[in-house]
Amino acid sequence: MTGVRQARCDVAVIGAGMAGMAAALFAVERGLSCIQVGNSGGLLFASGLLDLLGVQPVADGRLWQSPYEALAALAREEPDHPLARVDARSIRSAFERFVAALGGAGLRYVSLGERNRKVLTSIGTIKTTFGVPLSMVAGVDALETRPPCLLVDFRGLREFSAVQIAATLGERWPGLRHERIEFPGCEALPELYAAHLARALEAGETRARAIALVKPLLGEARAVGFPAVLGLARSSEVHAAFEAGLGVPVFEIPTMPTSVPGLRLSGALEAVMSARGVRRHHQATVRGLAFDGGGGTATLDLEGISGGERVSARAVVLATGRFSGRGLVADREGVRESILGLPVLQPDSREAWHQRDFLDPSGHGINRAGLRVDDAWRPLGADGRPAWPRLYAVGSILARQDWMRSKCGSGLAIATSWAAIEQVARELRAAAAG
Amino acid sequence: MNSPSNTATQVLIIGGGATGTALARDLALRGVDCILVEQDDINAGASGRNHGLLHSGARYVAGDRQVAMECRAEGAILKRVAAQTIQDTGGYFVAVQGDDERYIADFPALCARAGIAARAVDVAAARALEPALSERTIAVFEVPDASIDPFRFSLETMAHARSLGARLMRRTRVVGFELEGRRIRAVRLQSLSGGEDLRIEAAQIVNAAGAWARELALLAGAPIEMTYSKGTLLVTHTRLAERALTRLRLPADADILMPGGTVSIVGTTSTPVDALDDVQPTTAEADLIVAEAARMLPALATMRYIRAFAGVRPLVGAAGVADGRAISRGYALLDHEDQGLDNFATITGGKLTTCRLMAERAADLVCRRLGVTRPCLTATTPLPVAAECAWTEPGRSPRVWMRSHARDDTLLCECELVPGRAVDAIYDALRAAGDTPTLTEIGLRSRIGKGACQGAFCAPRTVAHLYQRGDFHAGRGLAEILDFFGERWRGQRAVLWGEQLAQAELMEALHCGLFGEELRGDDLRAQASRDAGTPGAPDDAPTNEVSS
Amino acid sequence: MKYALFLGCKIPAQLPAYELSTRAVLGHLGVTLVDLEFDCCGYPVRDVSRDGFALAAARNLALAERAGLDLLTPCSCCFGTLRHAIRFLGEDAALRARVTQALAAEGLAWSGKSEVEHLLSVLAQKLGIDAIAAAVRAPSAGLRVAAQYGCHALRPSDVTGIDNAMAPTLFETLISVTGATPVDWPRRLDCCGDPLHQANTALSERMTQAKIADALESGAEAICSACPHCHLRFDAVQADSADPSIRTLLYTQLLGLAMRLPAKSLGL
Amino acid sequence: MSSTIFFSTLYASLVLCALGLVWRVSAWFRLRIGPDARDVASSQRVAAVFRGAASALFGSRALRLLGALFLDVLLLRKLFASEKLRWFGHLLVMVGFTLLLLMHALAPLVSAKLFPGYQPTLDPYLFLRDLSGAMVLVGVALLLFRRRADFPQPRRLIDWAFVTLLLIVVATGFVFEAYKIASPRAFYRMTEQFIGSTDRKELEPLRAVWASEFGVAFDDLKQPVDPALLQQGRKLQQDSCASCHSKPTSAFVSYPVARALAPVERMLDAGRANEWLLYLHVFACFLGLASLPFTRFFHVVAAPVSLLVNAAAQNRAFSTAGRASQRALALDACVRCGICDARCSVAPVARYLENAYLLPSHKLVATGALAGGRLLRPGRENDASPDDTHRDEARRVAEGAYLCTDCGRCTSRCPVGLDLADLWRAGRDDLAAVGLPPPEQWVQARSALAWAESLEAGSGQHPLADADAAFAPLSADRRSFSRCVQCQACTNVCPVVAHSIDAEHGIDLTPQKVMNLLRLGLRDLTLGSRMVWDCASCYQCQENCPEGVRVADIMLELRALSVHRLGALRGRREPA
Repeated sequence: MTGVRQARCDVAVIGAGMAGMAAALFAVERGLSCIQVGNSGGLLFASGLLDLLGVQPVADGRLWQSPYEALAALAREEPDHPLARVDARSIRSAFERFVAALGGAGLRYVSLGERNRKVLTSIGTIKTTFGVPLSMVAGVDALETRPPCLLVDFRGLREFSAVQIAATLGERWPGLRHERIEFPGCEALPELYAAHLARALEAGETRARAIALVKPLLGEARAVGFPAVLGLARSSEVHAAFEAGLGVPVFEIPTMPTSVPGLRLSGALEAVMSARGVRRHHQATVRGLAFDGGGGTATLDLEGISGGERVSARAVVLATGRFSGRGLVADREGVRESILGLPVLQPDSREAWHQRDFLDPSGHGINRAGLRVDDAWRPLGADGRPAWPRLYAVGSILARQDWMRSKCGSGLAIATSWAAIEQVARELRAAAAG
Repeated sequence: MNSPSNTATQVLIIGGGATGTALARDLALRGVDCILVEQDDINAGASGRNHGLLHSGARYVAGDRQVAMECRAEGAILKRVAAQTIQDTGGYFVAVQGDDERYIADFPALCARAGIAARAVDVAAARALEPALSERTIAVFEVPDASIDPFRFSLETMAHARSLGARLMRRTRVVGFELEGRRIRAVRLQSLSGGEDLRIEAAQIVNAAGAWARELALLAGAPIEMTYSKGTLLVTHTRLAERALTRLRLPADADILMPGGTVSIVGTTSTPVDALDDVQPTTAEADLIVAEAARMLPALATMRYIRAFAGVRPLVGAAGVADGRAISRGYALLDHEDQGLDNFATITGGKLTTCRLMAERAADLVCRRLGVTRPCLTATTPLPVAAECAWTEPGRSPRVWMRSHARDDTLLCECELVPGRAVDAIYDALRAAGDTPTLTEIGLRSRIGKGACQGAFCAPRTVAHLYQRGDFHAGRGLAEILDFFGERWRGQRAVLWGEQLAQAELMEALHCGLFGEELRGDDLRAQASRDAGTPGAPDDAPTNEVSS
Repeated sequence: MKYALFLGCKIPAQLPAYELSTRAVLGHLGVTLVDLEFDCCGYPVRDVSRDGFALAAARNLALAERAGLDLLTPCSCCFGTLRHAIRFLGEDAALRARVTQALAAEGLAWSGKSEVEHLLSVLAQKLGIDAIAAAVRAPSAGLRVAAQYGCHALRPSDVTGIDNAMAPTLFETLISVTGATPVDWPRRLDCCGDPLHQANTALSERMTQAKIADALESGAEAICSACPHCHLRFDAVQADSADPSIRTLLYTQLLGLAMRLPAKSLGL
Repeated sequence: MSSTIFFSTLYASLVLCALGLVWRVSAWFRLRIGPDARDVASSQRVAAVFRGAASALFGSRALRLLGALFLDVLLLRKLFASEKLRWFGHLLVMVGFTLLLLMHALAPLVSAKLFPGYQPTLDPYLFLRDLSGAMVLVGVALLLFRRRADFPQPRRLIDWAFVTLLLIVVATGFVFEAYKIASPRAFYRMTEQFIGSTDRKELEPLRAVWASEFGVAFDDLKQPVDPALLQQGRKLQQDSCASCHSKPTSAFVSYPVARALAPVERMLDAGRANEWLLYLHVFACFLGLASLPFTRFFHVVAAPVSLLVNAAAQNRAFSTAGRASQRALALDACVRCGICDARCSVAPVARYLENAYLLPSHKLVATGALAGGRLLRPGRENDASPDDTHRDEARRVAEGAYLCTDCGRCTSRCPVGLDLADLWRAGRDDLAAVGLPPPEQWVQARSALAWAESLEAGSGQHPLADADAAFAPLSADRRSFSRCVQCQACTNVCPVVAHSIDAEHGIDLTPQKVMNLLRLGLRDLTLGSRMVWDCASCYQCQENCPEGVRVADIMLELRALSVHRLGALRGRREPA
């Protein structure tokens, strides 16, 4: 008969975005038992590209070919920036491990190297990023060499227009052609949705029909670009089948949310968590979080689990994200941290939250608001000292960064999680020892 | 400057707001040839930045019975001749604890004296019909207020005028007047859309530029006394009421909530301003509106707001009066003859509700001067429905789309369910009138970008659609998106907290984080103002890229 | 270990083999199953009356509560329904008041004491994989099996919560224990199509066929269900098609065979 | 009594009874329940039955038939299994009634032939007759007593009348017998016949004996009786009466009644009670005989037939024709015992919705009424207006039919072995045929827009009423969808949208569009939408929503709301 379930673990990770997933992954890889609370839906907004650092400083909009040089610049110019507080070696290994885990779950990335890569977006702009899925890398090469190339889109997929991309690039890629085809089996539908196409292409028969439709359109093309719909759980197989069937390199172009690459990411990461024995509470939220006197262990009261659950953890990692992740909550008076009400570094007045121009080069003040942390990634209380001995914060909830403008979202999440978990492990080892 | 091309007309109307367009239609109906020039777009000023409330007049019974009675009469006329643009919601005047008991007591008599039907409603009954009303409500009166779609109204008015021969020149600014004794011989105009400059010779010139009337009159050498009052309004995420709800007290801040089809519009504020450029709602105004309006409608305190906008009321003949509300909401028609001009007139002030009357009076003056004797027909001639203008109506496009849609007629906007065919109709209509339609102009004529996402998703879809149609070329789409966002953003930043802030964050994550639009913003905007034919947009190796 | 067995309507009427095998397997694993006078879980009433839905479910829960037992159901739909009712009753005080009143009329009361468990979670979590592994005598070597959880066993996870709803492994683990090989099939978490068979038969069958095709393409030899609705839907669609292309079996049968229980006692 | 009156009424009632039987039985071949039944002619059905009967009687199944006759029909095996008390009562009535019929009513043809020297006034016959009568009385009492049901069984006046008639027959029987025991007049008729004297002085000894030991109520007997006289009387009695008369005390019911009647005996004699009591008794019997086929008690014929038919048919494998007849037969064979109702899976729901038509026994009657055109005349099919009150009853029936979970409990419990599951299927098809299809089909017969417009025409714009909020609380609360950020995750993971690839079955809205229409206050546009009604309730949308919007819960709410608002079923009682 009922009674609130009890559970215990070394690390409780709150949040299941890129940062939460990275933190949980790194924790279990270090042999720490882990319970993770939170909806991974935020990953659906991801493009599948793993930024590290593309722009620095934001105000100048200066792009960097090497993320590590950019990081060095960042360390010089903004020593308080969270990314500037993680050393390059850690960042390298963090990315390696993260990408390796994704690969293990069937979502393969091209080997990372030292340089940023350039990727074509669905509105014809060019994005500077770092980690590129295997299914998109042919696009990076094509963009560099500009060979005769064909962009294919599907009637009804409203977010993606090949003609728009080709036109926008215009004469800077003369060999870029565009064709529109009917998606096999969906001829009667007005609207198509990326995820449905992706799953449909996992069926061999549909896939074959699609390839057969594109083949005669190839012409001179030495590469073919598609919207990112080439398979969901089986993306590698589908992509390989298209390259084999068309006989030229095939690449995907990321689309608007909810994007297939985003679904792939959440799928792969959820699978990783299950496989590594992370206990996931997907729809659960933390109703109460309390630490015992010495701050040794934390007690989390979860709701959104039938019957509820009480978790006692030796350390807690806050990876709840910003406003859309609801780690930060803003009302007319100001910005709050949603679970513990930790002090949030923020502009003095709401008038200073946003610039009058959406694209103001210097970015919006609110985006640099967030939690301040000490060198061990522990959020600071009002008194400027760590709020709790074993409470850590990672990812975009951290203050003094503007990941959207710096193009460092994934980097921030992965790097800070790595660094924080390193601290957690050290702390727990110490506690066990002494 | 190169010699501009010449045009001639009987009457030149300056300003494409509610009054200007109404005047164009009035004159056209009397068979008078006229041109309307507008520096921006239809209803770009205060005419498009108000509650969309068709006043019964009850709001002014205490302050200005003259205006109250005008509103009553004009409201009745518009319900008759422009029914398609009006939703006869009816209105409640609502007093809550703490409101002036004496005013409440006098209200029925004041309404009666102005000939306005006001019926006392039992508070419980009223709250049953309008559950959002505060439980601290103490008195409710029902009055014949209604909701009007200002955009559809002015667009259809102008469309009718054009069908009768009137000409419209948008994005054309007056840069000078050529005086000749007591007459203005010609008006010099500059095209803001890259077209050639113009010189128009007109027998009569009417200054219907709303808030801009002062600058214009000054330019013509006939200064007028006018102050500006800025009014800010907020748009809610969901529709909160079925009726126009007005606080039962002397007009003050944030005391009207208007059901605007699928949303509610709450406001306004009234703050004096001196300059007209870049009038934007502020966070302080938003706070004031929420705090004050929540006393009548508590739900407003926790409501998600998707937008704020501000308009400027031109207030004539009261320089130096502190509170804009103390000044009459009546209109002013100035013939400028005492300033030595015989063919120039200014019509300004007033209200959306009385714009037809204002146009009639202005037209009467002009016709007298022209010696035209034909009477005004606008009070009796029904306003014809213009298909391409109907898309501004909230909640209409879902029905149209659900009734039937071709396989290729997909929804471009999910928030408000706007189908491709709406964009097609608007685009083609503008094209037919010789314009180069922009995304912003399409937005003004439809619900595109007016929903929760404020354009984040529908703008790229619409642009893709227009590329697909072959209407957009080269880098134009991106430029259009950025302009559109620029316009949308002005209305957003004041209400960005809670859920809408999360929405905005998602928008920036997409358009900056992924698309990197901010990195290309400047040269695109520059290029947007160039001919849309030339290729441009993002280059692969930005000059400012650091390479090792 | 003792549970009130909640079979629902589908199993006794249309899939007696599931009842047989469930009793056989759980009996063998030392689980006592008590039969109470349960009625319809309320699933079909949900489309008609939220109150009727909650009442029907709450009444069953109250019966279990009176007997001081938790419920165990082998039907994912009953499981989801009963769990949903608990959620609604918990979050809607007015509803709860109405239901309490209706129950009181028959001298029943619901206080939420009785848990609702799914067959799978009882096997994997209450009994534990090891206990089951210990009971396996004749591992069904290498049979490639696609696990069909049944949507309402997993989602919404805040109501069901028997495993990570986004990437569950519980059923696959239970399959490996029998010696069979669980296959990874992309559509494993999709709906079987049964709920809308009435409303839109063509659509329903497309959904079922898509799953079967996917299972086959992923190399599965059998689809193993833990819900009578899914199981019967797969059978029905294959019965219509010319050649039954994939084998269907119930988990309790798969496990029972591995435990060397007589085929007859498993309804085979 | 005059034999002409007796026999004319007897034959009249026999003829009526026969006609009644023919009419009722013919219905088994006339009534069409279920679309498949409409395709077979009555003649085919008759033929089918004869073929079936023949193969059963002369085939291998004859034995099984015999077994069924004995166990199912005579011993009521199935009833015994489920309700002992009822079974006992039923058995008492059956046995008692049969004995009375054979031994008493048909005495000249049966008893007199079987038992030489049979005299109704002799034991054991005297005792047995009373016993049988008593059995019937007790049995009927037991059957009339039943556990409290939530919904009383549907019964007609004529059924009650028949029960009363039965009681009258038994009662008059006892009273008549009692009267004869106590009647002096009867005594003198006897002495006149067998002793040849009616002289009081001469018969004094005999009178003393009959008065004291046979309960004759003389009012002129000298008391106390002289023992010598009694001695003499006993001898006389031995000689001339004993051969025909046992002591009446063994008539353990009638004798006490006779004692009770003693005070009024002279009056009864004067009133020629012997005549009218007899008429009353006999005519009650004839009336009962004549009316039997027109009452529910026709089941004494139908139920055994149904049981035998089931036994005859190889595990219920019927031809279409046979099935058609069997359904019609089921209507008559149902004994309204209510056992099915008590175990119905949706009985609690029936109680809550206050709709008896969810329960088998009531549904059975409604099914018959529908087939007989008494519930809804065909021709009103396309009347789909949601607030059409005169169809309310039919909607209640429809609700009952469509909330059935096909759990089969009623069929497995039925004491007369009716295949109810089959009857329900047929009934649902009949409902659909008269324009009351299942909710999903009812709603999808019109477009979402058409429904919305008819709602608006009906009652103008709908602000969210409290009633709605009570059973669609999420869709009534803006906070439940105001978090939506338009990301389309719900639509992208929706299998229904994914598989709706043909224009004909394509869906009209997507989950996200539904949420947006709610936000826009256009909820009425969603109620009749395919998306809401094709929702598979797989909860992918809800599980995957990054903002925690309960998309699926809202969809299912909207479904319940539309059933209510669009009148797919009866507008039901909703929480106030």
